[in-house]
Amino acid sequence: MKFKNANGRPILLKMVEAVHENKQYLGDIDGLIGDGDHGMNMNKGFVTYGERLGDDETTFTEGLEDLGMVLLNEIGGSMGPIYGTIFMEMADAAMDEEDITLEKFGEMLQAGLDGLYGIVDARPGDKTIVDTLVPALETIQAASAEGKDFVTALDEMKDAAEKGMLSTKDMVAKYGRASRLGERSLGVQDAGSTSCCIILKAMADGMKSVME
Amino acid sequence: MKFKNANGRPILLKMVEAVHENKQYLGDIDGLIGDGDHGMNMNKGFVTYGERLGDDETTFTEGLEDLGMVLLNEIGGSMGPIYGTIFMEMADAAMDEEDITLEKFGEMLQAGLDGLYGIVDARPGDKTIVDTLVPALETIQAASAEGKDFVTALDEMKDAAEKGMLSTKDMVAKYGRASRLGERSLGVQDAGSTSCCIILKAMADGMKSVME
Amino acid sequence: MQRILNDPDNIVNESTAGFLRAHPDIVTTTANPRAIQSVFNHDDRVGVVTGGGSGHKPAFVGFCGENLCDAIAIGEICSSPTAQAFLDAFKAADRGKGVACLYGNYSGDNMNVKMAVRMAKKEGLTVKTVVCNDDAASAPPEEKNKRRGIAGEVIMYKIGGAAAATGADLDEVIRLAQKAVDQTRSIGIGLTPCTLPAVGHPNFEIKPGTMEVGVGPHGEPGMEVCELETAAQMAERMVNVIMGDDLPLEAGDEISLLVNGMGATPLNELYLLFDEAAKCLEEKGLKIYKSYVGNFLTSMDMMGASITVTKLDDELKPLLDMPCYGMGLKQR
Amino acid sequence: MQRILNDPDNIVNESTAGFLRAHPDIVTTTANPRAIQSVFNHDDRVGVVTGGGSGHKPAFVGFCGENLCDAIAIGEICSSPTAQAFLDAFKAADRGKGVACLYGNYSGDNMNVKMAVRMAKKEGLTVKTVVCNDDAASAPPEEKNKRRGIAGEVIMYKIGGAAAATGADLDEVIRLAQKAVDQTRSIGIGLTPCTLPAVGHPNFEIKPGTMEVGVGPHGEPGMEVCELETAAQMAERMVNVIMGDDLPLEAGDEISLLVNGMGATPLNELYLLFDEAAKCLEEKGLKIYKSYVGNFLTSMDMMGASITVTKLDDELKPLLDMPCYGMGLKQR
Ligand SMILES: Nc1ncnc2c1ncn2[C@@H]1O[C@H](COP(=O)(O)OP(=O)(O)O)[C@@H](O)[C@H]1O
Ligand SMILES: Nc1ncnc2c1ncn2[C@@H]1O[C@H](COP(=O)(O)OP(=O)(O)O)[C@@H](O)[C@H]1O
Ligand SMILES: [Mg+2]
Ligand SMILES: [Mg+2]
Ligand SMILES: [Mg+2]
Ligand SMILES: [Mg+2]
Repeated sequence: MKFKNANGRPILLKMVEAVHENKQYLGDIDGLIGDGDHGMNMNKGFVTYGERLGDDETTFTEGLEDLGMVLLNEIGGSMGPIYGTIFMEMADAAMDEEDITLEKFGEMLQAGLDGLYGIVDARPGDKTIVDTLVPALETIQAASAEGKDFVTALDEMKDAAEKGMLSTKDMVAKYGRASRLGERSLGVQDAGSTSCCIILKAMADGMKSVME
Repeated sequence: MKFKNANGRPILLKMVEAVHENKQYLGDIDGLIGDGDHGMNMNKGFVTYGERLGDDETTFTEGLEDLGMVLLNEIGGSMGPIYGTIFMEMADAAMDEEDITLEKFGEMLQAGLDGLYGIVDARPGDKTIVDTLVPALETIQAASAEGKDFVTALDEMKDAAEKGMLSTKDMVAKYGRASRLGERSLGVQDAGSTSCCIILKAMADGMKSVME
Repeated sequence: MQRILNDPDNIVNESTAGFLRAHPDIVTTTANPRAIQSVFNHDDRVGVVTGGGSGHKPAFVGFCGENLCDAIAIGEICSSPTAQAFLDAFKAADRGKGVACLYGNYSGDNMNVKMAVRMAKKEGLTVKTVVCNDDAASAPPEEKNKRRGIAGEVIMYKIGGAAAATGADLDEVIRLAQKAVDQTRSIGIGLTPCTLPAVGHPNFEIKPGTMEVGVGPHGEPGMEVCELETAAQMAERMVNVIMGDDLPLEAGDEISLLVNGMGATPLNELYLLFDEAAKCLEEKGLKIYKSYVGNFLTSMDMMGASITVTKLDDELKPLLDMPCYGMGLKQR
Repeated sequence: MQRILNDPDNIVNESTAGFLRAHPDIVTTTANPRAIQSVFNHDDRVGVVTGGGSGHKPAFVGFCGENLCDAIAIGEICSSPTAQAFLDAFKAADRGKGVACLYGNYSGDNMNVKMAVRMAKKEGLTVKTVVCNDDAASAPPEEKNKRRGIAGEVIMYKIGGAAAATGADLDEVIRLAQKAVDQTRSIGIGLTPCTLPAVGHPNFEIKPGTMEVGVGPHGEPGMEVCELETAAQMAERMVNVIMGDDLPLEAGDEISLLVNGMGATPLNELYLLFDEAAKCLEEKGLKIYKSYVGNFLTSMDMMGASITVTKLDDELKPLLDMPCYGMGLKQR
């Protein structure tokens, strides 16, 4: 199983939609232990990308590259470079591919995580995006190694991302605003890990919709 | 009846004591519709005068002149020039007198009020010092015209000052901080009229103690 | 009260000490601890003096400096300086050419200045005064003598100080400072009250969700209390009061626009208000020749801002343009 | 929330517009609305750039000016500028002699600057960076790379801008700005939280009656929360942290002392704190060569203050003394 890189548009649109629909929710979660702007920040970047895309077609990798550039150049803060880097590195890892296979997708996620690790100090357990991204990546890699089919792997990734996201509830924030609260950040889910889960799930659903 | 101008010390000391004892009270009253500093302002001036006087003797008029100068030169604000002017004008009106008679005291108070009117726009009914000073002055002048004795006149003045002070409860403040409150200043006694009453009563008691 | 204090009754002495220590290149002491003077000695100039209660920093000590005021009388928090402090400031500023005392219209200051001028006269010193009454919100034009002086005082000091720097004589300095006042209108909007350190709780009330149009720097009552508006609406409202006052302002007129923060309003918001006010004024055809934005005459921790419009002409423009150097106003 | 606003999400655009309109003698636009540049074109100098989130005015735009920074990247409220904004600021500042990017140590700024430097390199532009980490309260000396940049950034801009003005090359400007950072220690005390306009309620909590020692400009956690102290005690506590850090400060050393207000603390109180801190430092034999008191790097309506001590020498002193002209720092 695989999908055509050329069929990127529905995947990117799903991601834009998902962020847009969850703007309020992400803001509310960030409000509990952060400053409440995560939904606004993410929405601004994703919607801007969606508007720029307009009615155009795009490959999946071009789309990730463009989305990453928009985030990097328009939303600033930490989210711009963090998601910008993840998406741009994912794109780089498969830019010339005609088809995206499960194995390739695993490489893309790995590149995204490597890029992220290049710019942030956060690691698993620090209550950030990393806690969603790492289990998602590991699940894809394991499924790929075990020869599972792409759709099954994506469904498993969605579950893993969700578990990862939920696991941040039991963590103490070490980076970002929430780190101010120390132990008091326990019990609340991390906003960045939530947006990351929402984005990965939308990406998976988009990929499934063009799977061949 | 009269008293020797040379016997000023006990009179001035009574005034200093009275203000000092009522520091808190004056502050509290000012706090209701003003900024709560009237006790502090007045106490600072009067106590400074008391310290400067030390163990020295003073005539009543010299004492008033010196007290007025201290207020004018040390406490600033409105109280410095207002009480400074009242006391200095009172002193001027009897500076060369050996004895202070009831008539003379009436002239002194009139001079004090005239001086005050030269620097403030407030008139009776505006919820200020004027509302204590005017009835006190009128009572002394009436007693003098009617040939009453000095001590009786002073007792009547004390009552008149108190009535004047209490009458400010039913007035709406037009000057000073309390004017901000408009109608809401109704029901509360004016701080300046209160200090004026306390000072006039102490002055009267002091004068009675040296009356011949 | 979350503030940086030792003894609230000693705050004026302590902060004056800090001010003198921080700016020895601009200010120095006089014999009176409640009067300071600038270090710039220009022997051939009229002396310029101001003064007022403390708690309005940079006013008034921040306007002591080169081509600004030569000496400042310092009062207690929100309380006029003593007559003696004014007198000592006059003496420090006097270079034998007389002194222009430029101050704001508050009853305490009026009384103390009046007494100080009388005392100065006895000592052979000529002092003339200009009373700033730029606050268009504090009384109708017919009762201009009741109007408070607010941030327009900064323009008065700037013009008066510059006039003295040109070598003008006392009458000319007074004429020009008075002209600056006559050509200036201000209005403020208060958003929160302020807290006097010695009192410890807010001095008066401004209900959240409301704003007080025309509030004075000590919480003196304004024109009206209304619901909190957007910056654009506030600007329009303030510009309308100024344009509706008795100072003729017509399309093509050149003005200066000063936006003053009351102390605790973030600078971002002052720039935002400045932008809105400037747009309103330009829509009416006025030309903004010079702009000032910042905290000039504050009320401790009060939130809110005022705008000040001065109608300029060929006489005032070079005076406004003249370089100056005080802690509260530096211009080159 | 009692503030002067239109659309809270548009405050940065609006207040930047006001800033540009108010100070055409100092700053002007670039092609990117989130980067501004100074009007002073010195073709033979290294370009100096900074940038950061908004809500800290005068920082960062106020330090754009003559002998200060040449261009500034502007972020959203309390959020780093984009890499693109930094890149466009680099381009505006570059005169063919390279660009020194002097900024504060926050993770967002680090990431965006890093990306911008990479992008600049691709376009053939040389950019070197200095990261200010003066906040001694934000991590122990062994973990200096974790320390925040706070008001010491002002000293870094001053020295970096002055170094560029002497005609020094990029490496020399970087060396001197880095030296300024290395010789500088700061610590702040927070008394109240601040409110982000788009959020509408305080961002974090500081209980009345307590103070947070070492709080960051966005409410980052400090060293400890303790009971509110007198100004003298606060000053002593802050001086002790600075003197106890790894920068050797000995009797006879010359220093600059900067007291920075966090936004809503009355200026009176900053001078009072300055006086207390100066006394503490002088008791330890240090000589205060230069003083700065005011609001330089604020956190909107936060109350509190920080002190910044820089150890000077014959290389830094003339650079600190050099005249400069920006909205947030004017010196002659
Ligand atoms: N230094 C960091 N490293 C990794 N993730 C971070 C870091 N700082 C913040 N995050 C992530 O960003 C999320 C908050 O993003 P957002 O609210 O958009 O930005 P901000 O914290 O500037 O308001 C946090 O929930 C966390 O997952
Ligand atoms: N303009 C004025 N004319 C007459 N009396 C005044 C005026 N202003 C204030 N007062 C009097 O002063 C009193 C308040 O004095 P005080 O509290 O010492 O000064 P402040 O009002 O400056 O705090 C008022 O109660 C009133 O009687
Ligand atoms: Mg944020
Ligand atoms: Mg956030
Ligand atoms: Mg008072
Ligand atoms: Mg009072």
